[in-house]
Amino acid sequence: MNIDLNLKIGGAAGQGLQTTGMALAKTFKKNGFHVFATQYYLSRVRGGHNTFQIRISDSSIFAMTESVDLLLALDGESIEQHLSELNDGVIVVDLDVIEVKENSDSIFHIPMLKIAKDVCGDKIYSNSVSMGAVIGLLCLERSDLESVLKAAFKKKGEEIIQKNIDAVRAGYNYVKDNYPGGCKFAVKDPDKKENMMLVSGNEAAGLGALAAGVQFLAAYPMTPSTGVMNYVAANADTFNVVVEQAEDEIAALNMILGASFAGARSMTTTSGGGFSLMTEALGLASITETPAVIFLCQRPGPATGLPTMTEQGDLQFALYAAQGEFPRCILAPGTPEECFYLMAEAFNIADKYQIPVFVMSDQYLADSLFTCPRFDASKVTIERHLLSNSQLSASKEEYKRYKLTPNGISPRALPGQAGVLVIADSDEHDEFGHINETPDNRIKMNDKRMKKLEVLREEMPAPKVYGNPDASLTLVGWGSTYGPLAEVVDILNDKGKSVNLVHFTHIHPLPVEHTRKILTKSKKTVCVENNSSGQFSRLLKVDADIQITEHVLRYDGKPFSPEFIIAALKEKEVI
Amino acid sequence: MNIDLNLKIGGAAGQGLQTTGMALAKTFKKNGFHVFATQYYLSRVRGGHNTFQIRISDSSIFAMTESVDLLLALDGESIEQHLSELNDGVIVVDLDVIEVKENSDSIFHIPMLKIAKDVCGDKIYSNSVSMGAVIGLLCLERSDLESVLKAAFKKKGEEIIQKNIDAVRAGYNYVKDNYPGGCKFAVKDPDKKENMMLVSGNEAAGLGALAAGVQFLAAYPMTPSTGVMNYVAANADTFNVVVEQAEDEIAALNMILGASFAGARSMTTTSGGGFSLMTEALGLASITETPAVIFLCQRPGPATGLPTMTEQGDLQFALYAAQGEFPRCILAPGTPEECFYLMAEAFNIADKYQIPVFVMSDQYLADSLFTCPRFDASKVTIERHLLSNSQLSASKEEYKRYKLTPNGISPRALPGQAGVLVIADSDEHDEFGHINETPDNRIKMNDKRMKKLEVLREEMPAPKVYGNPDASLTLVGWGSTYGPLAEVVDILNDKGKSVNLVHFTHIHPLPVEHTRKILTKSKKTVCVENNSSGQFSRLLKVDADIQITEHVLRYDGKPFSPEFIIAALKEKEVI
Amino acid sequence: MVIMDDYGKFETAWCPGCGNFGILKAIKQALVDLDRSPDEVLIASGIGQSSKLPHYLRCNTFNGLHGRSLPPATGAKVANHELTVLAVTGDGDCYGEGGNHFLHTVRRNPDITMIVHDNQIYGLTKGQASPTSEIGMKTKVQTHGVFNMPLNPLSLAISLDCSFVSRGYAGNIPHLTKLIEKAIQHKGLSLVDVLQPCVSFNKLNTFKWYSERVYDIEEPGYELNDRVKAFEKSLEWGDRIPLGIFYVNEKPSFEEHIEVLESGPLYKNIPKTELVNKLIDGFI
Amino acid sequence: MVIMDDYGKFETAWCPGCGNFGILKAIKQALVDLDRSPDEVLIASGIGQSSKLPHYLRCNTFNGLHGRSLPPATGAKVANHELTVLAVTGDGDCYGEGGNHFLHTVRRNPDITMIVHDNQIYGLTKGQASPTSEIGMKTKVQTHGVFNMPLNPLSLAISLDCSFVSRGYAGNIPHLTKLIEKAIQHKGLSLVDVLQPCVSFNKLNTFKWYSERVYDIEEPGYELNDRVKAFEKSLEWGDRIPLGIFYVNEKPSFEEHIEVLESGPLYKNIPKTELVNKLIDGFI
Ligand SMILES: Cc1ncc(C[n+]2csc(CCOP(=O)(O)OP(=O)(O)O)c2C)c(N)n1
Ligand SMILES: Cc1ncc(C[n+]2csc(CCOP(=O)(O)OP(=O)(O)O)c2C)c(N)n1
Ligand code: SF4
Ligand code: SF4
Ligand SMILES: [Mg+2]
Ligand SMILES: [Mg+2]
Repeated sequence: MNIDLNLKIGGAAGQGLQTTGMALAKTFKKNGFHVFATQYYLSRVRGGHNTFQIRISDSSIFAMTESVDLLLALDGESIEQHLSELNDGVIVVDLDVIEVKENSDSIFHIPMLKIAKDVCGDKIYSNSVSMGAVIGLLCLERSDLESVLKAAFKKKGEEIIQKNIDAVRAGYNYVKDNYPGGCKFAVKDPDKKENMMLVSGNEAAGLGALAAGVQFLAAYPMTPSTGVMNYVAANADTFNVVVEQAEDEIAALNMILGASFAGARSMTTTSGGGFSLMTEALGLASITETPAVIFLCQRPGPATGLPTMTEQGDLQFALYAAQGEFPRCILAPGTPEECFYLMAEAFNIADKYQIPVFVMSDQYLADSLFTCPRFDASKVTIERHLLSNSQLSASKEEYKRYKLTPNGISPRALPGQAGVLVIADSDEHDEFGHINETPDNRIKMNDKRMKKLEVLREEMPAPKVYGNPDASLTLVGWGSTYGPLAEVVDILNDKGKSVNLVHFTHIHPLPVEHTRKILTKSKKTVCVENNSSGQFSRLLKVDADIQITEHVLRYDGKPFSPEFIIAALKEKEVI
Repeated sequence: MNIDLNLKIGGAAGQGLQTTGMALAKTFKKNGFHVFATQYYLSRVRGGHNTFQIRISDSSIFAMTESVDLLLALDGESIEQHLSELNDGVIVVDLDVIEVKENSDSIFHIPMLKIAKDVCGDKIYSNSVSMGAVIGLLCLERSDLESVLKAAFKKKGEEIIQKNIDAVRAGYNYVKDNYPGGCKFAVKDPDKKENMMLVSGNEAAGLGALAAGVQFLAAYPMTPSTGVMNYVAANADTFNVVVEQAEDEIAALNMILGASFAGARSMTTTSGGGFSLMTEALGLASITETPAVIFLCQRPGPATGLPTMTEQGDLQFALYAAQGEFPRCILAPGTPEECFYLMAEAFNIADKYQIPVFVMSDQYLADSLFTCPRFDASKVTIERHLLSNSQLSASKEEYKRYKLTPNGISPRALPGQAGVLVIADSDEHDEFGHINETPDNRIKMNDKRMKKLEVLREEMPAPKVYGNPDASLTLVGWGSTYGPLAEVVDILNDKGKSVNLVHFTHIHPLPVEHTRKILTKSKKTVCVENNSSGQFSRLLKVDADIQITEHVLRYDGKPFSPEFIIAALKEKEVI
Repeated sequence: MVIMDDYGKFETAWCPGCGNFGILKAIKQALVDLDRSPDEVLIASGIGQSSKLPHYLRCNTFNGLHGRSLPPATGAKVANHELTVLAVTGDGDCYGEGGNHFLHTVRRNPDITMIVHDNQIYGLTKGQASPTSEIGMKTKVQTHGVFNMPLNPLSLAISLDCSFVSRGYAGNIPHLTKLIEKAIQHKGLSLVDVLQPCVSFNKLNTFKWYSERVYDIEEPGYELNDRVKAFEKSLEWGDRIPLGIFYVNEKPSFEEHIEVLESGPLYKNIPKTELVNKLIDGFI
Repeated sequence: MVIMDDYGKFETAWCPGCGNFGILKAIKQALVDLDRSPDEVLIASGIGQSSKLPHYLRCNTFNGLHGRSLPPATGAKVANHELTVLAVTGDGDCYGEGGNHFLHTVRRNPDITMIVHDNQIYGLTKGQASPTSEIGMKTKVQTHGVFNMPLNPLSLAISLDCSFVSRGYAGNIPHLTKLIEKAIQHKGLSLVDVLQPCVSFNKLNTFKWYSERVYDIEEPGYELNDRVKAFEKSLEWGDRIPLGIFYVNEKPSFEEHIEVLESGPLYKNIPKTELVNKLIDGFI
């Protein structure tokens, strides 16, 4: 990694942080950089102190780091809170607008408001001035930024576009003329421009669902899951999807169960609080053996908790939610690519095993923007595992929805298909689906359902090993921690340590054999989780008999950075 | 145990099984016997095949056994289903009414309908005829049964009472005159008549709540928990309790949180499906630190499952329900006495630690009738742990509902008390209760809440050891399995084996030190649970590092009998 | 042609004499009269005595959770709008536990026929008050008698502009059959609230009690689409209880609003996965 | 005497210009006018922009879960009926997620003042349709515009025989203040549905839009206790939108039905544990 530059934009909600940040991120990607961008925001629509942070590099990055090179401060708070993060960097601020208490040599005043008014006749162009200034400080060409803005304002017409471009130039020129450090922050854009995507975890998950042929999505809005619903809704017409906003989460899951029962590939999106309301229907999905995909995007609890922050605090909840014992599946992506492919895989597992399947993400992964190689849609297959009309017509016996089979999977027909009747019941039932309360039947049906879990377990792939398989220290993580952990492995190995990462995406049913094979080799294991109790490490213990040596836990609502993890490893004297 | 006799009444719902069974059970208790009675019923109001089983003994018993001595068959199904359980016993049946396909020497016909009509002029007295017959077969005095019926029909007037007594006599005399076996089933009633109670698990729990001074109960009806709501409602006026049927379970728990916040000792009653709907509010209780007692009466899931059967299938669900990480407490009684005392303890824990506390029972314990020593109400203390007005007035600083303290417990005031303001919030909050989204505050508040769990853990008593502490085989159980397990210990020790039982009532936070001290001594441990996956044994592993040797699991909807357990132990070759 | 036998005969778990039998009969008869074959019909239900009904006739069945008959019915209708979808539910199921779905399903107006077995009591759980229980009714929980204002399903539905609002009576099977037929034929959400005596637990609202009070609303001049009048009529309850159709507002159903469904049932669509690449291009 | 300052001044997380500010002001003013001191007042709320309100004045607060303002308010009122209890909620909170509690709390009729910030949108989650959103409103989820029938809170409340049904407007603070005062003074559940412009997400129902339409219902001859007339009036929505009290039905509140509460607040009772022994005797 030759280039590693961190830009932070700080300001209040409503000040256009997201627009500015997105435009810059896209510009950097166009320049050929690898980009990682992450947002920190409060649970409000206007005001408060938010940030949009963009990291650029010439090699692939999947995490934020903590030291800031360039701080674009849209309010005083930004300087107050982030000055200490500044690592020989610069603070760009319009001192005409913002009163700054701190005295710092790093402050570089740009009269953005004045420039905007002078050049474009309206202060709303200040943001574009600031973008130009940033490009100037990095000594990049203006052209990519200009084409990004052209695309962004296409609908607004030529005049607006021109004014934005003028603003960009003015900001750029102001820097060239006035910044004393010259090209101190120059970053040379990579020669080889890869064909990369710039995509958020939520967008990638939405894309995955569309690629999997989702037909019905019912959900109730809840941060940070709403992005997926929005994304699918925005493309619903093209893809023949029906998106329905349910009156509550209870309705959402029950609705998709009805739709799935009747044959539509169906999913819901929610976060922990909404999932709480879905637990009863989770059991319904399982006892009626109705496929369902639940996109569960975590945020810190309990209850409302920290609605816009991040945490991996709902794993045990998802594992054990709802009364009784029944099969379910949990997948947890760590990158946008994994969001895309696992989302598609979730639908196939749901259809094959006729169980509820979770895709567990979190606010960090959901809202962060990553550059990554183009998703390969041709790798996604759609496997419905439904009986064909001819199979049904050929059969001589009356259709048994819950036929007992060696692997527990009963061939599935749809209501009315080829004249058969399909019966689903939340009570314990016989092979047809009718209520049956006898002990013998109960055991058969329970065993049938649980059998599917064991068959599925065999199919679950091994965790990914990043780095030398025989390293002397193994970091263990699941889901969204992949990025920072992989970077930690690189950093430490570069420093001569011997560290690898075992990254789990297939959480439940845990592929126990694979897991034991890989983890029993490790002399020292550190499980790194974004929660306070080490939920995944508990799962490893109880399901796979793996005793983790040490834990690094973070539960202040923020995601991991490589620095945080390395500091914790040092503190615990494992490195 | 010199006397051990099993009486089973079988028939359809609506045939008066419960009335007959209850009257007989009360009679036996009056006679001085130890009684255990259990019901098996289907999810319907009329019809189906149900049983009411009564076991009597001269020493204390807490379980049903499987062989039947006396079968009172009110329908043909009873004979068909239970003939094989008959151990040299007798079947009492009215062949004028019931067509019996089976040919058995054990059948003893009593024309109960005819006798009822002849003697009392109405067939509705058949049940009383049958009771008299049972007393006759056991060669007991009629007087205790007569006084039970007198009490039961007090409100109906003298004439009805007399007719019932006449019916009893006629049934009794018919047996005396006609039963060829004479006093084959004679049981001598114990000389020493102890001052025992005959009480069900649900009644005992209700009594416990009243003894604890419950002031508000909100719930939504759900089998098998409804009995507790009914019991409290029946005594609400006397005890100044408000009982409200909520529109759903979400409302129920949220309502009691409001009531508890405002100062009333509050509880709810539910079963797994209803609890599913309460999960979100569980987190609310915990983050707002509002005391709440949840009586969770298990039945087999998933979803509607087997609504009238039994299972211990919701332990992990209760342990991990709701998003995020937060303290809660789980108690699980095994006998009516434990129902009574633990219910009261639950309120004190809830008030002291300001957390939600579960009392987990199940259909078996809820609906079974036990004889047991009189509950000692004086042992129940009411500890509210509230600030007094004078403490509040004396304080100079503004009241902080979530004041940070070394043990995590913040002194609690009530809204409006002594002029203070109390603020509760489901968001992460500062010490006053106002929304606070900063990382530092988050860590402090999370640690404060989790600290309470560790303090409470220290207070949780050791599991009870029944039998020789140094036995070579240890049975491990929790909650309602106490009765059958204790009996297994007795039976096996009588046969010269060396077996004990470690019975857990304080489940979470698990008293890890006590647990390890007791269980690491055991050479061989068998965990016996009424579920299919061994949930408690998983908890022992993950929380206390205890590896259980073997499992005996039952998950067909029925409770354990000593015979079932012993057969399983033999099959697994641990005895 | 569909005949009664197609719908089969089953043993039920209901109490002898229960009003549920009349409703079952009326539903079967209506389906036969409308010539719907069992495989075209889906009955969704919740949990309660009433909700066991779909087990007692041959048809596709989704017997879900207590209070949740409407959401799966809606989902199934969206997935395959060629199915005739009925939601069979109880007063506790639909107006108690499931009240929120009632509100919003009426607003959505999917083409579903809702049949509410309104016995003014919780039957299956042995006799607690339901949202429609009469003031004064004593139970083991309502020991002082009910004092909460009973919910009037018809007034409520009219206030939500439900597109078909009606009341039937389990004691008048021919009338109920006709009502259900019309409800099924109506495009949009149709409510059939059925007065249903519970012989085991409701000792107040018996067959006799209802029979003495019910009368047919059909009177000259009664206009089906006058919302205010219908509201006024729906308030009538006491010595006289009107039966029949109270209110009809023909408007597009939920499915008719959804363009995606115009080309045929949703579940039959072939996924347009080839378009995913175009979306991916947008991220480059 | 209570003054405005007693209720404090707080920084809010609301957008500048939001209708919520007017509601906050009216609530404070009403409490001051009625001389209620902050410690006598409990405000329960759910989750939403609106539900943050209790953090912006000094009072006892139970800021619970999304959709669940009413059940804790009811519980608290039962536990201590000397408190003045307000439930502050949003249109999504109260009519969407919490719809079932709305139905049944109205039936129960506890003495609670419900103030619904009805901005016809989900504010906090950035602009999805709410149950009261107008037909045609486009959002990121309702990409073809809303087509579900908007829920009319007043008609709904009247259909449930709510004991006090009213509508206010965040743009007319003096009128709203008076309304809230009357609602607080009313014994029983009082609904104040407040038209509240959301300047960030609702571009349809703006201050201008509302101001051009609202008028005061108070007209000679308008009878507050005529349920059918009130229902008819509640249907008026469009060029003219009536404000004020639509319907009042004085009847005993929930707490007044509960005998146990006659002797004073529930939470103050001393447990009669000595009577437990008598109960135990019954099992001997
Ligand atoms: C979540 C949940 N809560 C409670 C129950 C228990 N329950 C089953 S049926 C029922 C009420 C039934 O009343 P209703 O819907 O009127 O049906 P009926 O039996 O009267 O036909 C209740 C409370 C349940 N099954 N699930
Ligand atoms: C169980 C649950 N589901 C969803 C959410 C997310 N959520 C928070 S506020 C809100 C809607 C707010 O709308 P409204 O009640 O109208 O309040 P407003 O912000 O418009 O004042 C939603 C969906 C949540 N917090 N909890
Ligand atoms: S309990 Fe009532 S509603 Fe249920 S089947 Fe029996 S009579 Fe019918
Ligand atoms: S989003 Fe709308 S409702 Fe919320 S504070 Fe802003 S303007 Fe008000
Ligand atoms: Mg009912
Ligand atoms: Mg709103």
